[in-house]
Amino acid sequence: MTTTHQTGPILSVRDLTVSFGRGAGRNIAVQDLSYDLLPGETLAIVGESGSGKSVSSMALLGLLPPRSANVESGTAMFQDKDLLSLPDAQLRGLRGDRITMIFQEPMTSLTPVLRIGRQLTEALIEHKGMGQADANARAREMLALVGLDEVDRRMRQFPHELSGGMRQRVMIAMAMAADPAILIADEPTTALDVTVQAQILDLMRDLQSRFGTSIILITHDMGVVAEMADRVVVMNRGRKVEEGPVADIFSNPQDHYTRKLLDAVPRLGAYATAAAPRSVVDKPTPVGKSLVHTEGMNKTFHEGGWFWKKGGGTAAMQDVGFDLNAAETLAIVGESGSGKSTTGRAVLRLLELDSGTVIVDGMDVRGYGKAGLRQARRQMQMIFQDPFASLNPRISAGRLVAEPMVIHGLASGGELQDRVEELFRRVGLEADHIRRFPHEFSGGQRQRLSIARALSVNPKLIVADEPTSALDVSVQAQVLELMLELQQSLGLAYLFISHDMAVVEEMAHRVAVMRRGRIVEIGPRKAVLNDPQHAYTRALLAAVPVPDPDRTRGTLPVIDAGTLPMGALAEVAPDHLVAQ
Amino acid sequence: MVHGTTAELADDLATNGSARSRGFWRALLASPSGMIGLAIVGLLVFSALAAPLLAPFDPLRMAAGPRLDPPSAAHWMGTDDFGRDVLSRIIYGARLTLQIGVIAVGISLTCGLLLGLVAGYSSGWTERILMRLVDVLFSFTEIVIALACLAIFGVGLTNAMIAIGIASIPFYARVTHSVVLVEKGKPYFEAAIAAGAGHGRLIFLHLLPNVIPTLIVIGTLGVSTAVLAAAGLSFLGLGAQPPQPEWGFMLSSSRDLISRAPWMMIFPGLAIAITVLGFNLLGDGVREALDPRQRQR
Amino acid sequence: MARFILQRLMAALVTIWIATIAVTILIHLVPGDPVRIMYGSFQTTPEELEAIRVRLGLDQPIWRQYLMYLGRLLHGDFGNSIVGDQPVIDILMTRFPSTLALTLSSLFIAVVVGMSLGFLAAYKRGTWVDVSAMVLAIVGVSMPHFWLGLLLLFLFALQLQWLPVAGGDWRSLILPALTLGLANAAVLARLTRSAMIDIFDQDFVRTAHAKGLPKSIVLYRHALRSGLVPVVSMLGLQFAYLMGGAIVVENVFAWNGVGRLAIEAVFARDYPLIQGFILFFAIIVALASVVIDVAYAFLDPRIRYS
Amino acid sequence: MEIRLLRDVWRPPVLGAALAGTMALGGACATAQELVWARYGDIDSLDPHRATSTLSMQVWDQIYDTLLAFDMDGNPQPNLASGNEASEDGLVYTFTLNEGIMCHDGTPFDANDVKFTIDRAFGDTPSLTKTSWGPISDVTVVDDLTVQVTLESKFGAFLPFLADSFSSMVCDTNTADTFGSSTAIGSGPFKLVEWVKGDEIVLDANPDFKNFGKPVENAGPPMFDRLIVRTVPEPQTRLAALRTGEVQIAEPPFDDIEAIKSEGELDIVVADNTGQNVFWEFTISRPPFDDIRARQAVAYATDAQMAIDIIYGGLSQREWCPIARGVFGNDQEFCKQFGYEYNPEKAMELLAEMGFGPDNPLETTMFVWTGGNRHKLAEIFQAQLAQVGIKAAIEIMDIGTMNARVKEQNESPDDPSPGTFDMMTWSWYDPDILYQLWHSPGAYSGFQTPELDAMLEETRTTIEPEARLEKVQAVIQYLMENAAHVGLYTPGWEWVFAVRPEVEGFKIGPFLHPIFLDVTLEEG
Repeated sequence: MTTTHQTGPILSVRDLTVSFGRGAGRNIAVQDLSYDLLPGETLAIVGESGSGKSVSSMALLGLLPPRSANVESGTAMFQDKDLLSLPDAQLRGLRGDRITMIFQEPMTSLTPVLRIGRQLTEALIEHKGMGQADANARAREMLALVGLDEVDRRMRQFPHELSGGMRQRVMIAMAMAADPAILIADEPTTALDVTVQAQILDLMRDLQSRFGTSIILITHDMGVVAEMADRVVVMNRGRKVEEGPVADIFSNPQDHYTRKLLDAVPRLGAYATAAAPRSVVDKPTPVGKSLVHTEGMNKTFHEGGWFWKKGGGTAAMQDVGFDLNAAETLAIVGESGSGKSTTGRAVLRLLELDSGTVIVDGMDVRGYGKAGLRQARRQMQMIFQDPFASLNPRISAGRLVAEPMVIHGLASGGELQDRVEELFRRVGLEADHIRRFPHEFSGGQRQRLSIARALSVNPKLIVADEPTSALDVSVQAQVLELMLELQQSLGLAYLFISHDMAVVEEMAHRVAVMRRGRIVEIGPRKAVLNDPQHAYTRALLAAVPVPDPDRTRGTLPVIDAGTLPMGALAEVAPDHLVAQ
Repeated sequence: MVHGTTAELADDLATNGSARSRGFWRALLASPSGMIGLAIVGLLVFSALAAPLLAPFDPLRMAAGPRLDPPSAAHWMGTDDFGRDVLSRIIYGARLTLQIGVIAVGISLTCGLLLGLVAGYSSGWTERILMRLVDVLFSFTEIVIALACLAIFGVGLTNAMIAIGIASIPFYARVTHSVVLVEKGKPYFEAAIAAGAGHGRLIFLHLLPNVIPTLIVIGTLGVSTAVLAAAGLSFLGLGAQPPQPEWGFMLSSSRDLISRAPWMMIFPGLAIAITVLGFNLLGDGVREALDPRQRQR
Repeated sequence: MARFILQRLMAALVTIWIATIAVTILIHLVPGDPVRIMYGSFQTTPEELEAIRVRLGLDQPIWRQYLMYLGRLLHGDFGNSIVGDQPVIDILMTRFPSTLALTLSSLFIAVVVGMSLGFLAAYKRGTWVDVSAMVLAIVGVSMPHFWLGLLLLFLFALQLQWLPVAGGDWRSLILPALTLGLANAAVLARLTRSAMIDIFDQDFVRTAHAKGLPKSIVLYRHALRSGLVPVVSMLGLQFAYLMGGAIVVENVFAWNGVGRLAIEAVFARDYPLIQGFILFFAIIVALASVVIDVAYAFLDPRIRYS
Repeated sequence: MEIRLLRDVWRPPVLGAALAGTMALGGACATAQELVWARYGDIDSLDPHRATSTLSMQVWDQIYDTLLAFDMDGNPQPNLASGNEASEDGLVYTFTLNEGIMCHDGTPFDANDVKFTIDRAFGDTPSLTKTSWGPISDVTVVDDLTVQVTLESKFGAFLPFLADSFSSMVCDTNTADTFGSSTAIGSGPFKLVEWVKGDEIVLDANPDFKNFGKPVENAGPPMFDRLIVRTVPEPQTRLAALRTGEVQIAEPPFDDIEAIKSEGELDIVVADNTGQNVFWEFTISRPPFDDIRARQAVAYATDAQMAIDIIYGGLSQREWCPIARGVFGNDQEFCKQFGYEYNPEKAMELLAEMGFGPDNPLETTMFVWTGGNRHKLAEIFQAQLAQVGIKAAIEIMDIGTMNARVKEQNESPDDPSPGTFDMMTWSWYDPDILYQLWHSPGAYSGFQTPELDAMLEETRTTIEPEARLEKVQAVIQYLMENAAHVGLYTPGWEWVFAVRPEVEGFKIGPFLHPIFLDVTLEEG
């Protein structure tokens, strides 16, 4: 939607430098950042964590913590006023009226103790001098506009009564109600499921065209950029490394960091044609015989009552079953609450099933006694989503990696030492990191640690629960690479749990799609991703933002949650099963 | 007083695992509260150990000076109604105070830790019943439980220490329990299970090290509570018995004489207040040192 | 909401129930024969002791004793005091109003002083206001009730001769209430501060700022309201501690409440009275916490609407 | 029969109270016809059979009356009973009651009330002082004004007891179960209006009252309208209230008595002849005090005179006898010859004989009961004993507790811990106390021997004074030579009353019976 480019910029930032702390502890978060925002355009500020992308825009609105952060230099001209030097009172006048903001965390960004209506109207009353009645009218209008039903009820509700997506819609309604000149959206969809994200992005695009608002979109997700942005500012370590129209940035990036970033971004469809994940070693171990067989797995979580368990509870898994062969990767995809993590834990018997069968390497996992189970755990290890939290902060890296071997009495003394060092090298860490503690490693290194830890007992199966979703894309790429390499050279089987279709496409031999505790579609990656049979799978795929500005995604298929087939699986093609 | 802040303490400390002994002392000494606290506690310990050298008189010796003699060169803090030297009594009192702190906290810490660990680790009915019980006892407040205990095994300083120790078990149990829950909820715990770790390893290698810091903090703060409580009981006549130079007891015997000999009331009270302050500050200091998040608070 | 209140009430009942068990056991934990200990003041002959034993059912197995005790409780019979042989409940009831007056007025002081201090400190966080407020608070926390009491006495009553202490009129309440109130204000200040600091770090406060609302509105409408929730939830416990503190303070100021009664009872080894007191204390605290939980529920919609 | 132990609960003094008065100017000396008497503690019960404390007793004195009454020398005289005669065998006493005595509820006071009272004292919830009534076997109402009491055996202390408040005559209309807690009907000089527990007892003058035997001039009803007995635990508060006139009579804090005397504004009335006696007694059932030398060592090591001088500043008297001054048989000179003068060397010798020395001190525990600054006295004794090498821990407890503990100690000879000794306090109007204490089984199952039992029997059965005196003094000598009952002092200070000038004629009869009949209040 490239609109009126003739008129001058509505906001022009020059030489913005922001730092945190003072004296020795002072570190620069944003350095000499300059950019223009044209009327009606969407400018994406892209970067990985710590690139200073959020800080720069917070600084514009004077929302940085006053005592710790300081704007050292720069100007930000908006309607002939320099936001950075504007007295507080005047800046406040613009905030929430001419320039508004929406944040990443819809769950926590609304005041829990105030009704939605109140929160929607207070800014209008404050800035537009509206009466409560007019403000309410406007608020209802906006709620309807952002696609919420039962508007009057919503007005009376409290945030906790709304879902994440709904709250983000409320946030947007709040931001747009004043018909602002600029909307700053800070990672507006990062916390949302992919389908919801797609809806929100559509909504933003739609509102922008209605109101002609200029949007500053802060994100790390190249897909989102490609879909939304007119122009892009790429930031790295506080500096702007490149700026340009979205097309140019994607087609021929100048800066090598931009290039690196783009290369690292997993693109859905990149491996659409390949039958198996790409080989990263000379002789990949071929997919072997069945290693894991599960069927009829059921699990219901009960909410703990004040003294007794409450009745009812939520079904996390219903009649889930699948097979996984040696040296094979089965990806389980789904949105939050789909039960994919539960499934992974059930296989490792980290939680007790209500019913169902889990066979690993020919042994019934649910049949094990305590001792037997621990023995069995040699066969199957796990890699967790949060690489920091999953490493005991009080145990040194070396001992962490050694622990499984110690537990299973595989090695001791000098031999143990050697094994650990070898493992460190194996996952691409220096052996002299052994004595360090987890907090002394970077995110990526930590995940390598957990991998080394998992590998230490030469397991046959590794359950990887969103192993890279907490990492920046560039790091993610390296970790995925490592996992592929390990699988192919060691013949590991991965149960790969993820919400990211692109990553799944890169890693998986076979894919299972879960929704509300059930597998709705399962089959060879190619079949499921390229020729999805279940409506939900299709919606999921359609929602994935494509990091390619030329390939704009078609309108979202409307899925009616009620009518989706959620029954038993039936084969539609050779080992491609779909819920009926 | 650390009461009521159980939960707060629990996550403040538990959420921050990254406390290592290296840098801990540096951090402790860096925080003003930590340093002052350390200084006061150090002074207390010193005067307890060196009492015979420091005290100008035998704390029990009557007629060491004239009765009810106001502070003077000879008796810096005056004398009491038996002509005993108040300063000497206060210096020796430090011994009792320290004893109280150590014994009382020792009891409540060990029992509380055990209860909390057991309850937290062995979720299910054991946990529910244990914690329900602990909560109830907790709501009785220390003093009432202590009173009950003293009603059972009779008055006296030793009994008072034990009573206080018992009385604050619920608090320690609660803190331990909530920390254990926080730690248990963290992926690394599940990771350890996934790695095949057994109960022993889970409890002693994974949980305990992450629980200890919290307990160090509330233990330090707990000493102040214990000292306060013991002084209170002695003040009520339920604790120390004559001629023990226990500060609270000294306070209570000063009451008939406030108008005639205010120094008998002022100095022991000051001693208690400063000691308690010392341990509170030290506690806060340790807490900050263990939890960087606290520092910018 | 109804469910929530019901839950709290149930919790209160359990507390009280456990208290009844505790006090029944208490008398048996005392080394020696309970009857002898309670009534063995020497004018009583063995026969009389036996008679008492039977009358009190102390010859029965402990569970029977407990049931009998419970039965009597349900008829409002807390047993009779040994000293003067009067109904324990009467004694408690005549003394309780004074204690209630003391605790409530201290609670008021604690809340007003403590919360505003804590809020101010959190708001001015990092400034000298914060520092001095917190220094004040920690000193207050470290100050023994009874010493503070004596000091106030010495100062206001003896030296300045401003305030009375005895005489039962409202002015004699000032010093005790102040003593108890200030001590707990310090605690409350610390709690409030850390609660408010957590709130100020919340996203929704940032949102409110981003909306360009005046600071005052952000503070009172958004931050304070949410901040009160955790603080108020603490008040239940605070009240319990006030009740506990009253035991000491009443003795300092010869305030004629249940706290003094309790100490008298311990000295007199008046076990029925001690039992009665503990139970009574438990009941009061339990009820108080129910009241406060409900108040807290009203502050927090997440509970109110569920 | 725990007799009138000063059952005061432990009480924290509050000086700030001082200004309670200094501020409350308005409250000064309310209506002229109201007299407020402030005391350190409350009564335990209005029922003379349900309590033993002096504080209670002093209130009963006002509500009830007794068949006989003590004169100022402590001898029983006719009172409600105009006369009495005993049968030759001394087993049957016949009392004739005065006419026209009315109970507070308007019913006449007659023989039935006497029978009611005595029967009640022996009923199914007997009087706490049951045994001190003596071996009464029967009470018969001869006619309205004549009642006959039959004893199983001779009882020398019978008549004195009938002059004591524990024999207060309770009207037979006291049938409500509120009796003792909120109602009390007697024939005494004052009627109960209300008792606010822990706070005050309000009494109105009884217009129908006739005084027959109380040692005061006034033969009629009290000369002021209302007597309020208020509980003010803190000495300093009481003093303040006195100064402002809120209160007319109260015990002042003893530290201030000298000052008060010198000011001269308030009169100081000291109760002498209190019948009170504070003494050492020992757990003789097991070491160390099963050995007389240990008991004597303690006796020699205590310098009571020095101690009471420091603590009570001359307001208490050194007491050599096991029974108090003013009680039949008390004779300082006689007692002193068997007494133990302060003599640390002697004490150390005795201890050395027993094998104790500086390196291994004799360890024991001293029981002391709360209040009356006794704990401070104890602290001094503790120090004195320490000097001769006796290491005595102090345990402070309520008197009721102490009674139980002492008995418990005596009755557990196999207890491995060293035996205890205690500072006991008694108040009694007759040497019969010695019988109640030391005749087996004995109040505390303490020291007792067959010969002592025999001697004590005689003190009861011998009625004729000279003869009885011999018997009594024999017992005294025996007890003291065995160092079983070592007198220390007679507390005076606890029964010092400071009285405002507008109050005239306040008297304290023997054995701590305050009498308000002669009291007049000048219009302030």
